[in-house]
Amino acid sequence: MFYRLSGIKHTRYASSRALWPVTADRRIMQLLVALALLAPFFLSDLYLTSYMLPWLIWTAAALSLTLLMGMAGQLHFGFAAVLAIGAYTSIHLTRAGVPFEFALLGAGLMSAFIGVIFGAAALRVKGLYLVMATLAMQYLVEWVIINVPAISGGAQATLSTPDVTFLFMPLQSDASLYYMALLWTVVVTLLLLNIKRTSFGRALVAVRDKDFAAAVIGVDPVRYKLLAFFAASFLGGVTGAILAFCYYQAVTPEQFGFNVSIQLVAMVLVGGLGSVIGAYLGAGFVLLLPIVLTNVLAFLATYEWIPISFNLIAHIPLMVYGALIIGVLLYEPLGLAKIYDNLRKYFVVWPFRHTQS
Amino acid sequence: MQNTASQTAPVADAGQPLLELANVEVIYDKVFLAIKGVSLKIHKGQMIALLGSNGAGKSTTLKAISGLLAPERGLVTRGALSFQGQDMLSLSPPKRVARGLVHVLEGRRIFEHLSPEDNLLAAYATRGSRQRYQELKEQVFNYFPRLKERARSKAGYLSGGEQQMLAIGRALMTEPELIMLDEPSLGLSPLLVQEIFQIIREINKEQGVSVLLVEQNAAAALEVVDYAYLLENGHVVMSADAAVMRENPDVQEFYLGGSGKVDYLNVKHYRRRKRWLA
Amino acid sequence: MKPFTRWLAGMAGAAALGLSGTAQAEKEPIKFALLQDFTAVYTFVTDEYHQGQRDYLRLVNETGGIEGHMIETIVRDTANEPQRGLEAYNRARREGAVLVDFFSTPVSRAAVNRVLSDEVVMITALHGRGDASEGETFPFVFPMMATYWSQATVLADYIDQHQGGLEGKRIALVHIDSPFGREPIPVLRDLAEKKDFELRAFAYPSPGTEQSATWSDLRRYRPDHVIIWGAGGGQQVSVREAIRNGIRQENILSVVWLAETDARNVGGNHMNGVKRFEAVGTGTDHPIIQDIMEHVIEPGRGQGSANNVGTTYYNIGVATMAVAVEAARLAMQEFGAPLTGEKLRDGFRMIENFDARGMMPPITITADDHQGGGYGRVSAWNGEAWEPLTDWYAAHQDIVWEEIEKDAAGFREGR
Amino acid sequence: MTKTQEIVGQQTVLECEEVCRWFGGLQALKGISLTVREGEIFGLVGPNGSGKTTLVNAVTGFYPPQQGSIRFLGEPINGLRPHRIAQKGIARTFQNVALFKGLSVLDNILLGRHIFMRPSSLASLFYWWWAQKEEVAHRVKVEEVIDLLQLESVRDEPVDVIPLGMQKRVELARALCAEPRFLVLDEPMAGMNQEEKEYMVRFILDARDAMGVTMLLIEHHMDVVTAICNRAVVLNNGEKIAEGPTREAINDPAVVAAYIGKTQDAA
Amino acid sequence: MDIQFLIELIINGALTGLMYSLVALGIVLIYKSSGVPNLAQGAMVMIAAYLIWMFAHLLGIPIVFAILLAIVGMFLFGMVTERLLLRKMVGQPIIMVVMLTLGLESLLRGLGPGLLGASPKSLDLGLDMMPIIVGDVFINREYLVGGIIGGLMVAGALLFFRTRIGTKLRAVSDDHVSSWSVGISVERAVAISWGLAGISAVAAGAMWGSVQGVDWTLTALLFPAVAVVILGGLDSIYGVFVAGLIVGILGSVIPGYVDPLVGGGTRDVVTSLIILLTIIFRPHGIFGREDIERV
Repeated sequence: MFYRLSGIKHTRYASSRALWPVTADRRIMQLLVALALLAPFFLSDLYLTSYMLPWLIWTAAALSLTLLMGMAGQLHFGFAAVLAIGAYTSIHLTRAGVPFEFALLGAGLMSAFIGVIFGAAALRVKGLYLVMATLAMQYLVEWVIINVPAISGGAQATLSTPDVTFLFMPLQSDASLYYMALLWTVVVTLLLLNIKRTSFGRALVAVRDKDFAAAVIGVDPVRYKLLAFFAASFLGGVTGAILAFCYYQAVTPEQFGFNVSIQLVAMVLVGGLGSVIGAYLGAGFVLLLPIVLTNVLAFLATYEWIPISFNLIAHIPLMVYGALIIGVLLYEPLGLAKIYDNLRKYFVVWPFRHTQS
Repeated sequence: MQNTASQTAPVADAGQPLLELANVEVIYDKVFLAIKGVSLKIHKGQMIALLGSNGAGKSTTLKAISGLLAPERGLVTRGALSFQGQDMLSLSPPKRVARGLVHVLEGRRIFEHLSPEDNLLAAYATRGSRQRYQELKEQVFNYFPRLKERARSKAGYLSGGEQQMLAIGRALMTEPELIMLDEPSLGLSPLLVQEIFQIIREINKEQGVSVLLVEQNAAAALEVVDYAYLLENGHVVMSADAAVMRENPDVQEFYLGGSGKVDYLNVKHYRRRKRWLA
Repeated sequence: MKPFTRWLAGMAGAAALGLSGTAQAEKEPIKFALLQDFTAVYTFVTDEYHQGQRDYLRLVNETGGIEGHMIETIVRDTANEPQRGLEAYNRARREGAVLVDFFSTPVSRAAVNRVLSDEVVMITALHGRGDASEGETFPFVFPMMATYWSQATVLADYIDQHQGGLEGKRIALVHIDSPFGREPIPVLRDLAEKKDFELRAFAYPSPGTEQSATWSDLRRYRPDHVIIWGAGGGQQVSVREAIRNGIRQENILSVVWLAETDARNVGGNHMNGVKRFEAVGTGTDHPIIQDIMEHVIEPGRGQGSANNVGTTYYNIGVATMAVAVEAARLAMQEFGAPLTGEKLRDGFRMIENFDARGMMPPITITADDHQGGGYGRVSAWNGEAWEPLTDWYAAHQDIVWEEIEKDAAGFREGR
Repeated sequence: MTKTQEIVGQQTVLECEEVCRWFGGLQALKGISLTVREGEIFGLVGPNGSGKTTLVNAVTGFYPPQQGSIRFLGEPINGLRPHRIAQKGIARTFQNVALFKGLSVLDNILLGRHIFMRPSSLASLFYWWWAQKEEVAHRVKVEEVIDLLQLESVRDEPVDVIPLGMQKRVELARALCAEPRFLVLDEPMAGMNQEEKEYMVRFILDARDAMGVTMLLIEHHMDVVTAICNRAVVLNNGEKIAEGPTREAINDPAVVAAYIGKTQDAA
Repeated sequence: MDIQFLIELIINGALTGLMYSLVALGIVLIYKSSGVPNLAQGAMVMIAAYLIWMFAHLLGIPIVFAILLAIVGMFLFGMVTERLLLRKMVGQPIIMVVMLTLGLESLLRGLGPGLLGASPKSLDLGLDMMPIIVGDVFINREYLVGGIIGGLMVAGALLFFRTRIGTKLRAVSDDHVSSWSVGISVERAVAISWGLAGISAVAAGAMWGSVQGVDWTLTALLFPAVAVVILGGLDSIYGVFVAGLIVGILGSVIPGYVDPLVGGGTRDVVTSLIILLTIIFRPHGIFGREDIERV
């Protein structure tokens, strides 16, 4: 097969820590990047704008949350609020005439600063209690947005995104929006992959696994918990801005509701907690599965192949979605990423059955 | 002290053993082979030690017997386990307890938020009579008077030694035929270890309860037990009467610390190989 | 790698084909996309509303379609989620839908920019942006029935005309705490100034299933009239609480979202006398409903339970499609097939005094006015049905249009 | 013995004075004073619940003493948060191995270098221009420690699958990588058999010799304590009941009664 | 200040709060025995209400028997859920378990409205709608009945945990493996607590279904119930009672005075703040146990 481990040896410390030490993995990555770059040329606008684009942006959001939940171990059930802060900040900034590039930065910073307030709860509690605390904060942020017309945009509570350019590229055509989202997602992906192999990421993991043990080697747990919230919220804020400008093009509070927070958590978990590839798989699963199911069922219903009421048909995706989340968690608690990994290992040792690690 | 074991030791090898493990193999997580064909026997009234270094598979063996592998994704994949002549592998842990087989877990694991008294009540059979419960409770308090003093405080606030006593007392509430103790000495001072081992020995003699003791502290264990198995790497590498075991030069060197005559300051980085691995 | 890519592309293509394939009729069908919320916030209405739409379209198809063109529906659940709505919209647009009805305020709002640039007609009857009545700014969006502002003015005017005048009165607006709930406030404020009455708004948190604190406060305000402004489960709670707190039924007036179900849920005869704004006539006594009964329900081709026929939301659904079909018919007559979004828009703008054979107020849609006049009437629950108390009429459209212009200007600025 | 005595200098590394600590109404430390001198291995023994770990936790900042003072190299450190104390040069291991389960052995040990590194998420973003050099530089030091403690064979293993004895060694390696002046070992030999104990002693002595670390050792294995500790303090019930050169302290009658028990030979 | 207004707010708030306790009780029962925070409890309340509606209105069974049937049904449902889903999650991180219950919530939200109809149904328990009037204070009769039932359920649960089986349940809540090792059938104990949670869901479903109608919005009761649970302590049944009162009263009194000032519905803001402040200042709640942790 195309995987070959033999012949890969490291004579320098740097190369032993490369992102994709296995040649085949590197090839696959190159292929995927190429496909992503060429997507606007072979994908119809439906698949580009309704599938690829939201998938990429939600992946970036899931990756931001992965940094927090997976690496730093801080649970966050209010991440949609972080996205919302970024989205609203960027829109208000661009409307005030700030260039889009700086508006993105501003969105990230605003989210980061408010996100750190979320993190304050993490200094007191963890686990389930943190879930509840962030959930409550999500509600508060939502309430403020809805109840302050200056933020939400008056009686209609809708704000359209102004036309902007990014590095002299006007963000109007489907392709330009797509490339913007792709660029951001790639940046976030690289950041996460690298964080995993540098001291910052190790410190996060240390605080996650045993904060007292982290302290005795000089890692300040308080600082790193807050840094995790800061960094993740920054990424989340920029992602929120990208979501607003590249996808929705008009923001309303409902786009960042509690259910979106849950969906983001589901992406991270179903994909595989802490896994970068898992964020991609999880985002695809959570975002696209209900859509695909709805379409398949509607297609079947068109021909009246399923003799049940439309009410029931409409509810089936909800059931299947719930059942699949349960299924993934029960079957493979480490998520889709683990399933992928098993598959990969199978090919790595093919034609033999057992793996070494 | 030195002689108590050999005096009470010989329970005849004849007759059906109380507990018998034949070639038991345990795999964790479907990949990690923890014990590789362990066989051992315990007769009624015997007190037996299972010795070995860390990761040798002692705790796994106990868990295989009591059925507590499942929470750690462990599975008995081969071998047989019979208790009083009956197959145990198909039974759930509570059913095994009902048959008279109880396991005192490593690290004590008492119900921290319950009082010691409720700890005892919780372990008592659901359908048992009120009177029998009182009797058993008194018996436990007899062995461990310290528990009686603190019967109503929160068990989590007991000291390590008291918690160990409570864990053993709690096990006694199930009216066991065989009690399995996983590292009762862990983290306890030498004085307490001696005290607890003495009480275990008393229980063994007075109640006729068989005891299977898993210990790191081989020296202390070999003083009280009748017979011992030595586990290494998931295999039984040696089994003998405690006295025989104590005299074995390899055991002395590797597990008893050469009668305390090691010159730690001049320990070397390599050692000669053990005979049983040769 | 190559065969794999080709396989992948093939699979994707096949999936796309499979999902988009629809039956071919002899004459090219007209496609309406009903991409609605069947599972989340709007479940209280979608079922019946959607049933009415489908039954009416079936009736049209059974009786020859529009100039021989059948109407095909593209139906999806959006669960009130914008991203699912947008996907469904993009797909429907690709399949050639000329009209889309999300029946969900968040999704419609998220889609406004797109339908404007894609030139697809979006109908937003009784939901979405009220300022979309301004046809110049929103050429492809058609509220086509009274906006919430118009509803508020009609209700206030009813009090003014039939319940002893507004002057000096205390009017309480009890509303759900959301943009929708707050929508009537500016219009009522203007009216309060003009008509010299006192207005106080009471908000309760969504979804409005528990409102007791709000009503304890309200009772002490001693209002002469209470206007309740919510939707779904919160409405019947509001009615119950109002009655419990001693507000007489005839002094309770509601936004359009109060229906037979709510009367049932309030129970007994408690709701008798409660009034509501009505945009479309209720019951089966309308010729158009009779036709549906005859051609669709009796042959067993109805979409859902026959019991729903003639309910408030069913009839609203029928009315929306009646207007849409009328617009399509006009467009086809004027411009001929194939129907495009642009032609359909112009068709809508040709609608003049259309009243769905008496079931709804005669509406006239022009290039400027996509609301159709803002007509409605007030009806009261009599224990069994909604009984109209007035004729179709519109009130204080000047104030309404002020609001429409203001918000439409806001939209042009990006709000 | 001669060899160790040479190493002990006269400088005081750690000085505790009348350290008190209450938990609720319970006084866990009742005014403990002790002094650890440079280069020595200082034994801290006593029965369970006698306050050994509490004292160590006071020194390392987890439960700052409510009364009394703790000075490290002459500088007061009570009240400092644990990571600050760590940055000052005190490292420790834990009774129950406290490794980071999500990381490999190598990453665990690399974390020991944390106080010398400049972690930043921006550095991660620009890994190739920024972080890589740092990683490689510290890797060199880490490999030295790996060599010293003979951990090459498990370097890339996930830390939770290696045997406990190895885990304890990894923990020691992690502590040593911080190049501490003072190292607290909390029961490094708990749950070990004779063979593993001997290995551990060897590594402790090697580490002391190679890196010149002063150590505080909590241990129940009296044979080890008497063999390698220069001096010892015995705690019971939060009080100091004996102090002095190890053998003397342990053979103190009060100690025998409270802790060692009559039947066991202390040596 | 109008003192009667305050009294009315307090009384109706307290009763509402006790009705929240009905939902919260299920969460506590399950958490206590298995450490699972069941975020699907709101959905279970919804399913219970749908069941009662189905029996009473679809099949025409008298309401009392309909409720009894629903109790049997939900008890079984709880046991089966535990058996099929949660039992396999033993030992997984809490976040996985939380997600699982959220998946279950989604499943149930599809199941109930999908099979029985999404539009709101009315559930008539035969309670008089008109309030009890004392002076100028109006007391909501439905809330009064619901509050009393809430109080009774909590009292019943408290008594249950003093029995021998209750002691075993408490033991299970402490340590599963250890309970196993001394012969307590953890599975049965956890299954029983799920069954009991099912029963409390029926009580909640009946009361709330009667108040607000039966549809998916019943799942939204989870939010105030979570506030009750957090404030009272996740494993304290007594806490359910006291925190129910507090959440109810604060959620009524504060909005009663603040809403007119800010022009918005602040009740859920109060609820959020209760959750947040509890977690920051007393994470284990008023009565929850502080875990004994040692470094």
